[in-house]
Amino acid sequence: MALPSYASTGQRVWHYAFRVICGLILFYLIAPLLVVVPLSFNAQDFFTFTPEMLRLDPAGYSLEHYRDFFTNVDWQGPLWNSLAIAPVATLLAVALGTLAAVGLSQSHVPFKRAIMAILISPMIVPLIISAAGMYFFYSRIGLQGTYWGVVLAHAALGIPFVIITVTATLVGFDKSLTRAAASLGAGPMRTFWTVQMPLILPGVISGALFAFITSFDEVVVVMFLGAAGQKTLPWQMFIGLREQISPTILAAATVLIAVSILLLAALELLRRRNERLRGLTPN
Amino acid sequence: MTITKLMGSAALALLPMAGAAFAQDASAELPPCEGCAESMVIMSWGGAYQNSQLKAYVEPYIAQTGIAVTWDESSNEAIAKLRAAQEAGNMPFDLVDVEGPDAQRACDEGLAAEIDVAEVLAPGADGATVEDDFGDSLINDCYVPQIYFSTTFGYRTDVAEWNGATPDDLCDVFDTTAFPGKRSLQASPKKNLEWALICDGVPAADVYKVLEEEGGVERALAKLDTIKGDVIWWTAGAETPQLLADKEVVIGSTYNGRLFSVIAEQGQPVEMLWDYQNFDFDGWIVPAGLDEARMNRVMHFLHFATDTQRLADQAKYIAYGPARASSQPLVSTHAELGIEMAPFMPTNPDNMKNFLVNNIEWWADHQDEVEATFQNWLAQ
Amino acid sequence: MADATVTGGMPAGLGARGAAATPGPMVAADGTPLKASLARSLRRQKMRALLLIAPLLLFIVVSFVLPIGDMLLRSVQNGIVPDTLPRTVVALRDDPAEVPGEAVFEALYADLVVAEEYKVHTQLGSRLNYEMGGASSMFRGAGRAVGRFGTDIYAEQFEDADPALVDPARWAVWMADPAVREALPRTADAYDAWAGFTAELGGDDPAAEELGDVVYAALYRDLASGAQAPGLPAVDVAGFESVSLRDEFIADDAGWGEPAIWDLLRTFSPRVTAGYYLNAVDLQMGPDGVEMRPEGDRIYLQLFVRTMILSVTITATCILLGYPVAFLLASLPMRSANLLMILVLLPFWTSLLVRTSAWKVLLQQQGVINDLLVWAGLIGNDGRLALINNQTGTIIAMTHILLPFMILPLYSVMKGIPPTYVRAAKSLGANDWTAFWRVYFPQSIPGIGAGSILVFILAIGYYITPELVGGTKGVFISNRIAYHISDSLNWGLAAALGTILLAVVLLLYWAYDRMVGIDNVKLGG
Amino acid sequence: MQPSTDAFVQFDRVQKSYDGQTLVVKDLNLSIPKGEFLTMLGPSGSGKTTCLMMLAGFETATNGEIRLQGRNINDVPPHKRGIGMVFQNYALFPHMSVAENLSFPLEVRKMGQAEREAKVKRALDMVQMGAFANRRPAQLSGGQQQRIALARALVFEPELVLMDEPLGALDKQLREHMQFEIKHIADNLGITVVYVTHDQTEALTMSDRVAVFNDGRIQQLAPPDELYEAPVNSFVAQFIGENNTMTGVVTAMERDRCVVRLDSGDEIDAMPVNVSRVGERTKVSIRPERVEFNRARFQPGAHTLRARVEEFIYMGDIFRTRLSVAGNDDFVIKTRNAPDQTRLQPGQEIEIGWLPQDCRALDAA
Repeated sequence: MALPSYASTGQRVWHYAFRVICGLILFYLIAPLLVVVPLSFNAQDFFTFTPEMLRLDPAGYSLEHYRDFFTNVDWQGPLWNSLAIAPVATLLAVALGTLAAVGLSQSHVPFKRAIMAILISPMIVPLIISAAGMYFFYSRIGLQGTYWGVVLAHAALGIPFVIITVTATLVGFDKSLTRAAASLGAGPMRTFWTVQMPLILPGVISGALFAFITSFDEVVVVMFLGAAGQKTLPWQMFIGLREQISPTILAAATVLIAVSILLLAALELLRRRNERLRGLTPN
Repeated sequence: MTITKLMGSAALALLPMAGAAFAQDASAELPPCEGCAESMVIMSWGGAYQNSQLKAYVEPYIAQTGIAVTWDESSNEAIAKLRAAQEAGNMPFDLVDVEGPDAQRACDEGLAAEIDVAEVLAPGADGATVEDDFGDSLINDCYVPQIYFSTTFGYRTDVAEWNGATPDDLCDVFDTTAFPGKRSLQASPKKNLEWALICDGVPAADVYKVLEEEGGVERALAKLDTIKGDVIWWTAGAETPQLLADKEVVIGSTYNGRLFSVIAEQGQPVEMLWDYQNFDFDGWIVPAGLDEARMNRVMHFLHFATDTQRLADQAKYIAYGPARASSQPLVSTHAELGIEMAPFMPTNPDNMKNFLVNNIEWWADHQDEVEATFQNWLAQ
Repeated sequence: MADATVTGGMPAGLGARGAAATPGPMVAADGTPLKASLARSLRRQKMRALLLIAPLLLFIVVSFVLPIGDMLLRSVQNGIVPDTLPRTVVALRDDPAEVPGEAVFEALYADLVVAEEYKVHTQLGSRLNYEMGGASSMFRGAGRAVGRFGTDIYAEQFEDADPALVDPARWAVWMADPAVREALPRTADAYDAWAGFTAELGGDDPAAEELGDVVYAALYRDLASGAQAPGLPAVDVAGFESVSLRDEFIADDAGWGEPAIWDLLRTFSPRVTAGYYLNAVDLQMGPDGVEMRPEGDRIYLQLFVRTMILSVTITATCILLGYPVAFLLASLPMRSANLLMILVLLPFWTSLLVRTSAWKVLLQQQGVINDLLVWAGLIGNDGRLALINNQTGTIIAMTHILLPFMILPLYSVMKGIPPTYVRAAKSLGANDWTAFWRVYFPQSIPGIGAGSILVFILAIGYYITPELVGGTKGVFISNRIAYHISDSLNWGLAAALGTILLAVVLLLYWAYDRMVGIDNVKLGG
Repeated sequence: MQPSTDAFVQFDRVQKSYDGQTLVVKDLNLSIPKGEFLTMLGPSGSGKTTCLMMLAGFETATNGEIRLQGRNINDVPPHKRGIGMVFQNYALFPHMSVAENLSFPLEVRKMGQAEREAKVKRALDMVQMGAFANRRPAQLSGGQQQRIALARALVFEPELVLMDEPLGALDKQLREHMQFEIKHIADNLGITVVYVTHDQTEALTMSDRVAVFNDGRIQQLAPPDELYEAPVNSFVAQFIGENNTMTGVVTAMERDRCVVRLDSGDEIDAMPVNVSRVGERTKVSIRPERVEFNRARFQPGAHTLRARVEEFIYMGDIFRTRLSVAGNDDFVIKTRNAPDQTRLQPGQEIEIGWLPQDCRALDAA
């Protein structure tokens, strides 16, 4: 993209205009996050930048909403609920998803395409439809309003991500490595744990992160399936936006952004590690 | 009918602790609850209202009994939640806070258990019987009223375009020439239709009669059509206060207690327009089919939470009138701000020059069809 | 197989039988046994693969596919009329009159007495109200009224005729006698229903409780039609004062005397109905077959169209904004591209609600964007733009939320276009634009296709964001589905709308699978 | 060198199909005696790798039996076969160090640590890689990785080692070097090796016997010299070494001699290899180095044909001359570069000759 020395004026103008346009689009992508963070330090109870804040007057800022977030039962309850639901749903999704992805990566799988389509469908079917269907069905079987109902639903929603990431890793996986392990005398279980698993681990972890964030960020299904005892953080935020309009949700939002950045960093590290390992595999 | 009586006594059979122990003076020590569940899930409205419940009697109750209370803020969707739970055969809620019409529906549909209030609730502190003390608010056999509230308007006091005029007539809401700017109204036919008819020239006493006539609802909607383009529709009570504070709207309807928060607690430049405030009740229903331990706990709690003093206490946190006559003399100042609550109470004579009372039975009967028509109108 | 002998002449090492050159017994020339033996040798592999997949497949089927199937069922299920009014439905079959006669009203009376006890008549009213405004209040009213109908006169007259006829204990004996039951079918049916709810709801012994009026009304009808019951005291009911239930119903609500409600009951008597689907596309079942709904009730086609238009608009905006960014990312060196990629991935990874709430703050009239525009002098303070609670709000916020889903597939396709093509074009004399448009752009179209379908699929089913920023004009069909589930409780219609939406999405999903392949979905870096 | 007669590995009527339509391996019968170095040679798609994979257990035979030391191993999973294997791309575990890679099969066999270390060291020393024990595979060059892969396949002392084109990824010089090294190690350890390659030089250099695969069958199984000198069909003749072919019809037939009339009309003598009767079409095959043009050197009884020189190529150790013979423009002869060797000029008319036994009449395919 470097501008060559023979570029005409028009090319130069376009070159920079293009970058400005891209800059604006990227700004559009990131702007909401830039607004939420400062506003979460608002000393007032409304979603507006006060004149004090704009003057950078310290009086306009406070940690009040963070205090509320970290002490109020209304927020701590949902936070803990989210932390109780997401990891279990993730674990379920990863365990079943990885197993199935390994199965799908084998050479002779009958109805592979159909199975794949079914396994990916929770990602494609609109959430409201999934939520409606689960709401009706789980009501019939007594799972509506229970912890396990929400966990099952979230696991189902997270599974496509696990399948996709793990399958992608397995596509790049050199099958002769498992054959080598077998030829050296390792049984299928041992081969899986000592050779295959360490190598597809980045894919598994990245699938797990996706599954986790899916559950941690999910609001539609949990609102239909959950009862008060399963109120999660996004649900509370939705209530915060709809019912209470309390700026504490901005503090919660900022905390969640921080979590996202951490997860993103983790994913990037994994990607690099994965690339290094891949690069190392001779081919 | 005999059946009803049979059922009434059947419900009571589930309440071994009802009766004698409860007929005592409410101010006495809370009697122990034998055979009671150790936790409760309460469905309510969230926000300032839920907070007033928490402060006035849930926290004191927890302090005395040590039980665990979980809140669910889905009273907006109470009927749907109850239906789903009933279908699932798994009732997660012990106590549900609903408005009058929903209570009527829940009772009609068998979603709510019938309660013999005279047995379960404490008599008034002034010795009045439960029936006398609650009076008209006892709208059906399932309902334990807590408060009456009104739905009314708040407006910003700093709208330049109004040139110093302030809306003091309900119909100013419909007058976008004199009072330009966005309005917020509830995305529900209730109250809006009544107001629209009044401003279309129908006497307040005839509103429900006209609504029931052929073309009555359409007439009200036609009146609403005149401001439809200027309306932001809300579904939660907190939206109008936020919209007013954000200057997104200049006038908006909401529950009077929410406006109290904006004006008194948040100090926003907002005033209230009380003309034709619309009264309604809010109170408890108990889901049908709870097991004995849970039912015992709920009844124990209701006895405590609806006595004269607790209901008066609730009014210290939010500007709603206690449903008991005996509580009203005890309402005084705001618990934290020390503000005199009376001027913010819907029952204050100054605020009651014109008012409507929500016709619960009419709405319970007609909500299905009117709601469908209204939502279709809204979606177009 | 004769040429199998080529190896036959070889000296050392070959198995002795190799020389015999007989073909393997299992393999016939037609190839069928070959398939069979192949299948056998593959069976274990297949079983192992399937065993690995089975737990998840089972899990998804139970936790996800069955619920969706359940929803499909609900969209046609209509058990509520025959379940709540079983006697009326049967009686109506024999009465073709526009407004049926006394027999149907008697059946309706018995049904409603029972339904009122179980408190299910209001649900039926709500259900029928979806089809005909006013049905709900008719059923609620009738439910309250059946207890006040003048049927109490029968009990008094029977008691006057013979006190034994109002003795519950004797009734219990009579009703256990098949001969009596056969002679008095209506009475037996009414007694069973009454005894059922007396025991079930009240927990009482029917043999010790005063009988309901509904039983005596049925007895009167049985006896009036000439039935002779062995064992019962003989009563001549000819002189009895009787009450017309038809008149009672019509007195309670004139609607019962009009054909509309009866048409409706006949239409919805079957257990399976297309009514919800008709409703979902603004049609209804009229007396003359399918017809459009009244003007004011037609909203779903409009909503589907709006959902489509908004989704297309959002997809187009995503292409417009996503293409330059993906192009820049694909053409920058790895290190800087990765850095910029974080700006794309960060919002992707940030809670949907966080982003939506941010847009609420940004877009309102006194919000940041309007403030900036006023400050920049682009608009006057009184001309602030309405950017939220309308379609603009929905488009801005949803484009933001879905943009990464466009950028990521575009980027991965563009990354795969070797720079040599554009260089070749330029070396052949193309200017920058021609080289891009004729050479680069066509190769990036698969990325646009993949991204578009993905964005469109996700957009068409969105719920949360339109709900929060869309006002009334910027909402999608999903919001309507949610409304019918949690507010209007019209679950059948919600299921029908959901099924139609699902069909659209599955069609797109199928197209996506054709075009890109499901397993080629890329997720981030 | 002479393998013992009892079969160590035996393929008995083995067939393999992937799709149920076509056979990739058609009726394979093969016995490999203990200690033999057997190479499966063939073009890609000829079924040789499939055979190796079936022996290793990674593919299942659609039909037939594979026996190891007389025991049917069809249903023995790969990890219980105890067969060492060197993979085409080495398949070294990238997340383990060299020592860990080598230690892996020993750990699997629950060997004690001291014993493991000793064996790993011995194996590494054997391939002269003792200094690299702690490296990761990615830190090694291709040749080094190849040695590690070999060491890993041998470290648990299998009696049978399979090698699937193990030298394919190496450059020519390294490849030639490794060929000798592998051969020596195999000889020293006395192990049985089944080696798959598509490189005929490699096959001829290393093997005790070579099985030439084509179209799912063994075309010829023989020691390298016999394969080269006496190919049994035209495929083998063409696949192994360079070869001149001319097509014609058998006109006379004796026990070990026949006459073939070429399509150009010339008649030549040939040795009948797989022609059986007069009138059959045949392809005669003559090795370029068996053709002589120096009359003085014609062997007694040599058959002669007229030829025109088309092209002369100097190749260092040999001269390669393209001739036009009996209508065939691609007839090549090779002559050793010696001081007295004639360098033919294009356009020159010469006479060429060969011994009838060097001219083999093969199938016309």
